Amino acid sequence: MAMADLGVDLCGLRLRNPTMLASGVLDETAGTMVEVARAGAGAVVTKSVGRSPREGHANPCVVELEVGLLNAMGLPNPGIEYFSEEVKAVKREGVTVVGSVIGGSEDELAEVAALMAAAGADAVELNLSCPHAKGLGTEIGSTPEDVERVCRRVRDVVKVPLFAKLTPNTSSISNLAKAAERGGADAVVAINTLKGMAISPEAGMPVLANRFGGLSGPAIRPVGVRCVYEIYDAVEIPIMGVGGISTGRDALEYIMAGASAVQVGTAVWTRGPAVFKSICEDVSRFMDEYGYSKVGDMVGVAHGTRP
Amino acid sequence: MAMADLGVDLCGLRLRNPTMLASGVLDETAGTMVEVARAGAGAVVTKSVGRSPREGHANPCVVELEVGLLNAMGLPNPGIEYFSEEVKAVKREGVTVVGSVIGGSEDELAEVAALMAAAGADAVELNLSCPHAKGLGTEIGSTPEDVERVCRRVRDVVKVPLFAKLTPNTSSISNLAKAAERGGADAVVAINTLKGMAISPEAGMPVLANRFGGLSGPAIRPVGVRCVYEIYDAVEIPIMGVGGISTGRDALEYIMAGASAVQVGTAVWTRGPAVFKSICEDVSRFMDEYGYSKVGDMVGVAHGTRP
Amino acid sequence: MAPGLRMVRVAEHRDESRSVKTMRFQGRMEARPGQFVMVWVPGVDEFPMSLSHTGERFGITYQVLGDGTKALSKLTEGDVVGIRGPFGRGFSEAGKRLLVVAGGVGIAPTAPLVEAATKAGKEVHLVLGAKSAEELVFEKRCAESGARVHVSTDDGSKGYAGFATGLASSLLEKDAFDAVYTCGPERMITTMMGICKERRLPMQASVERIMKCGIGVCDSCALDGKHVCTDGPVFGLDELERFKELGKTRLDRTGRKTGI
Amino acid sequence: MAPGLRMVRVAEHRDESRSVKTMRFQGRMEARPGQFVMVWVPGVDEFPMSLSHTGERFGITYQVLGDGTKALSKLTEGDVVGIRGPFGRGFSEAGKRLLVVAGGVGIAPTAPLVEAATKAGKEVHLVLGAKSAEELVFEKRCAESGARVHVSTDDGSKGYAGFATGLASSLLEKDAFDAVYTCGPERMITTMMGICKERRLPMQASVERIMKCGIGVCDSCALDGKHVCTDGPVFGLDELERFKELGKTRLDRTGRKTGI
Ligand SMILES: Cc1cc2nc3c(=O)[nH]c(=O)nc-3n(C[C@H](O)[C@H](O)[C@H](O)COP(=O)(O)OP(=O)(O)OC[C@H]3O[C@@H](n4cnc5c(N)ncnc54)[C@H](O)[C@@H]3O)c2cc1C
Ligand SMILES: Cc1cc2nc3c(=O)[nH]c(=O)nc-3n(C[C@H](O)[C@H](O)[C@H](O)COP(=O)(O)OP(=O)(O)OC[C@H]3O[C@@H](n4cnc5c(N)ncnc54)[C@H](O)[C@@H]3O)c2cc1C
Ligand SMILES: Cc1cc2nc3c(=O)[nH]c(=O)nc-3n(C[C@H](O)[C@H](O)[C@H](O)COP(=O)(O)O)c2cc1C
Ligand SMILES: Cc1cc2nc3c(=O)[nH]c(=O)nc-3n(C[C@H](O)[C@H](O)[C@H](O)COP(=O)(O)O)c2cc1C
Ligand code: FES
Ligand code: FES
Repeated sequence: MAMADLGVDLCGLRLRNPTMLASGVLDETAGTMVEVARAGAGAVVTKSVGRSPREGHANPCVVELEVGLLNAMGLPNPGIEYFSEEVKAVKREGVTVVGSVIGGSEDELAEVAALMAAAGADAVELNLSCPHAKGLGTEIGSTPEDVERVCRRVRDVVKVPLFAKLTPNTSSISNLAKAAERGGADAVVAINTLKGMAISPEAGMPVLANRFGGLSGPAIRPVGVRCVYEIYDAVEIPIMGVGGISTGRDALEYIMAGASAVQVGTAVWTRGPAVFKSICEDVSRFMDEYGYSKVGDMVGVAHGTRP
Repeated sequence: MAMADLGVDLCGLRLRNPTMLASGVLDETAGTMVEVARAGAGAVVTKSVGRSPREGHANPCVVELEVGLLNAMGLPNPGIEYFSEEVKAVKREGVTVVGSVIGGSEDELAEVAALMAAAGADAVELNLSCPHAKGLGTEIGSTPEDVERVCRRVRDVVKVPLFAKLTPNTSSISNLAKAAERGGADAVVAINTLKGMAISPEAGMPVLANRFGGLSGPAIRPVGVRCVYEIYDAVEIPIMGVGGISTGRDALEYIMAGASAVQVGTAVWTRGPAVFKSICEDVSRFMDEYGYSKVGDMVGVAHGTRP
Repeated sequence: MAPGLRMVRVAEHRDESRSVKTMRFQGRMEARPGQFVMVWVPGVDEFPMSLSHTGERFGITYQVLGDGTKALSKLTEGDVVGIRGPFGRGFSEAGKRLLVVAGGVGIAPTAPLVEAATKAGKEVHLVLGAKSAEELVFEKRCAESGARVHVSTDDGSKGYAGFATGLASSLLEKDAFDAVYTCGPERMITTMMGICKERRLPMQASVERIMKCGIGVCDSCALDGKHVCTDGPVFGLDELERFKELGKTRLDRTGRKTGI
Repeated sequence: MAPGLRMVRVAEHRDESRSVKTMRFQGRMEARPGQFVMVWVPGVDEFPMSLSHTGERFGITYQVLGDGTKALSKLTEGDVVGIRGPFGRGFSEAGKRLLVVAGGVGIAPTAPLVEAATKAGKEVHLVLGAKSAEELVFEKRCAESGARVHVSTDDGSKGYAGFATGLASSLLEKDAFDAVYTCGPERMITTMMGICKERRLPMQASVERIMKCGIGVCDSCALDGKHVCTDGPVFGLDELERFKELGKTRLDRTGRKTGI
């Protein structure tokens, strides 16, 4: 009976396992984030938070599909001032927290990121990739130039590890990743949701109040795995894989494509917060069976570059 | 008992219903194309054919997923000279045929397109969007400049309607569509597959021999519908919607997003060629219930611009 | 991962009182009493509504309040709305003598409970509270199901004059009950919690919070780490007591706690 | 839409003859005789193989030919291969007295047929043809199942000297059969078609074409508008006769018809 070590070192952060709660799913309040960490997540990424409170888009803001979820929450958040207290409350419980931030300009992002770090976040994740909020997310992260400039600006003011979360709605996500690396990001996170839409023929209109939304869940896993694989060939910094992970095998696909850790969002809907524990158990069993002793030994092996 | 008219006029082609067989699925031989037309497709688009024969990628070239199909056929085709006979054989059976063509340069594409038209194809579809064949597909259709130049070049030599099939692996498919319109295309087809990958953790490598493949089926429908919706706002020429259609409701999503006709590929795997008839019956029933007499009356209504 | 949205036609739309209406739909929906659906009025809004009728011609009973319910109130037979659900955990019946306390439109989720419990042979007493006699909803329906209905009105225009909690309290005084079920304004719930705790009576209450997703991903309905949409909307007394926010604060649409 | 690829470990790997091997896998696969799987040797190739063993420890029996089967032949117990399937329509048994004609590795899909038919109480005669005595596969297995096994070898080293079709013909001459089943080289199939047509005997044959997808989308296995992967690989006499290409041409990997 071997015993695989699930621990992961990520830019100096020590995670007890490679799973993290993805930004935007059950992470707007401290109480919930603590519950999810207790259920097994190695770390939690907060809801993306900006300078001022935002209500987000009107309802309907989710469409449940057989292949995943389409959402247009519209980045609702209480603003960084209020949210700092939530971050502190989560930290008090000993949970590793990555603070996700949004902003309409690099200065705004830098300001929010600094406050997020000051509140005690163990790392800051820049959401450069939300596909459905005007002036935020993708709109400031769609070109390599933008990504590099924003990362550099935030890097200046933030000492904790800096993650750049990238959009797959591009012709080359590896160019975005290279830009993030040049800008000083310590790691990249891929992928955010794919821009999508669902229409109700009976109503003759898009279902989401915002019309456009972001597709997540099993549908996007092949795209996410491909993105991580491409990025792994393009940069030296670590990658966090996200998109459609709900089982250990899914997580392993990302890890072997090149991800040092994974994030899980939509599967919390289908499998509940217990999904983290279940993924870890699957991964651990696989490692025992296939003779891997550390998660790090599996990272990127699908490139034929087994270390 | 109303009786909806499923007939569609598309760039001068009269289709008995708005469904077409998508390129690359059961359309490499005349016999099969005729069978699919008999099963109910309003038209068939041929396998993408180039100047010289191609074997395509080695096996494995498909991965069956719960959410769709990942393929890297690699554009196998017998070459336009040989294939012209297949086109003629299909035409002899009275089937409406759209000839899909590929090429490594605009001159090659023009040459193949001209031969395709000469063989009797009712229209020519330019595959500017295959995500997994070196030097072909996306590689000559990823920027608006490329798309416009290629369309213009082919337009010069082809009299029959010219369709440009676009890639969703871009930050703005509507810019590609506008370029196709400027280049003289009579219609655009959206979408081709999303670039994806599947990894076998047990084998520690990508499953496809080509590593990368194209994702199709239900997984990509929200992306396809979104693309058609965006394109409808950007161009005046008709749109053919494709991606994850397997029911009448799916087809209606595309039509209401702005598609004048739809193409069906992967659903032929899950539902067989009978899928065309079933989609038409669903659409017809819907039209009767919701008071639409012509397919054209539904095109684009999700934009709130009910004609 | 079931495809969630179901488009259904309105089968019947009826006034229950001046501001409360019942809308029934074509088709079936099986659900436990206390479960809810998200109702989409195309082009307007989507919001949570308890099922006041389950099974064939399922339905909701709602108070006309703001833009969403106003738009809903204009729909007529044959119009189409979108439904997601049923969601959440419903009431779970325990014991033989039940006291159900419903305030205002809180009768929507409790009426099916009353019907299910009487059908299961339980003795059910219902305290039906409203502002005034004209606002009483489902009095006849619940009486016909075999429940003992005790009416209370704030203005005394019918039955007991005062709050439903007052009438409930005096019933609990007189008679022994095995469990208490309640739905209504949050103050009513917290009052009933005090009464039931004192008497060591099991109690369940249906709670409301802002709902966006309805399926446990957005955190907008969070209540001290639990979620009204998936863990609730019905909670037992133990859980209710652990909620520090109950009766005090709720999240607004940005996720900030605001006073109730 | 079932997830297709299943990674399984080799449970046993055995030589059947100089160039034919049987590989059994850990786990189960239910399938009808005549169905096939796509076998992925990671890093090498994926190709179609009939199931020579179904149920627990399912397996394949294959001839070592080119790169793919050579790589397969090197694998040992515990190694992992990928399996998709089972695919296609298998044989359907009809009648009471069956004649099965297997040439070479054509015994792979027909051995489970022989076993199933004898188990169902049918009288089964098997003509087992090979180049020479050492190349005979599953003779004992089929005999043990209760079938009458008639051996033919091209070089006359065992049994009837000549082609299996010759032996089959003389058996049909002597005895009455209800149906004929065959798998082997395409010339063998066309010869048996002639014989069965003359005798107005129902017949089914398993056919081979280049397979890429295995699931009916790529058209590479097309045979006059039908598909070997989904409509076959087993076809009845009527269908076989409609195939103008049978015995004459097949598609190469580019989709061009080439002589057989
Ligand atoms: C689980 C649950 C079950 C409910 N069942 C019923 C019922 O059976 N009958 C009934 O009349 N009402 C019910 N409600 C309340 C109902 O959802 C609101 O009254 C309705 O959303 C008001 O919408 P509006 O657009 O008309 O008013 P608005 O002007 O938008 O809002 C009026 C008030 O309704 C509440 N509200 C608005 N939107 C939401 C939302 N998305 N989620 C939660 N609350 C909201 C807020 O408190 C708000 O102040 C229920 C709520 C929940 C959470
Ligand atoms: C439905 C079906 C069932 C089969 N069952 C068996 C079986 O039980 N046992 C057995 O030994 N063989 C079987 N075959 C044949 C087997 O697939 C080939 O022998 C094998 O693919 C050879 O691969 P290779 O890489 O070793 O040789 P290669 O050098 O690649 O090819 C040798 C020959 O095998 C055939 N072949 C190669 N690749 C394919 C392919 N993808 N699809 C179809 N034929 C191919 C071609 O005729 C080729 O000329 C079956 C074929 C089909 C279509
Ligand atoms: C309801 C919902 C809300 C989300 N909100 C955010 C967000 O605020 N910031 C962000 O960076 N990503 C957000 N995402 C994207 C996820 O973090 C993740 O990148 C994506 O959903 C893919 O992962 P999954 O398939 O595991 O959900 C959200 C996703 C969902 C489903
Ligand atoms: C096996 C397979 C082969 C394909 N080959 C081609 C091709 O040769 N040319 C092309 O333009 N598109 C090709 N496609 C893409 C389809 O035409 C279509 O755009 C895509 O699959 C989305 O539609 P679907 O979800 O209905 O399959 C292929 C798709 C599949 C699944
Ligand atoms: S409404 Fe989204 S978590 Fe409850
Ligand atoms: S192998 Fe692809 S259609 Fe048969």
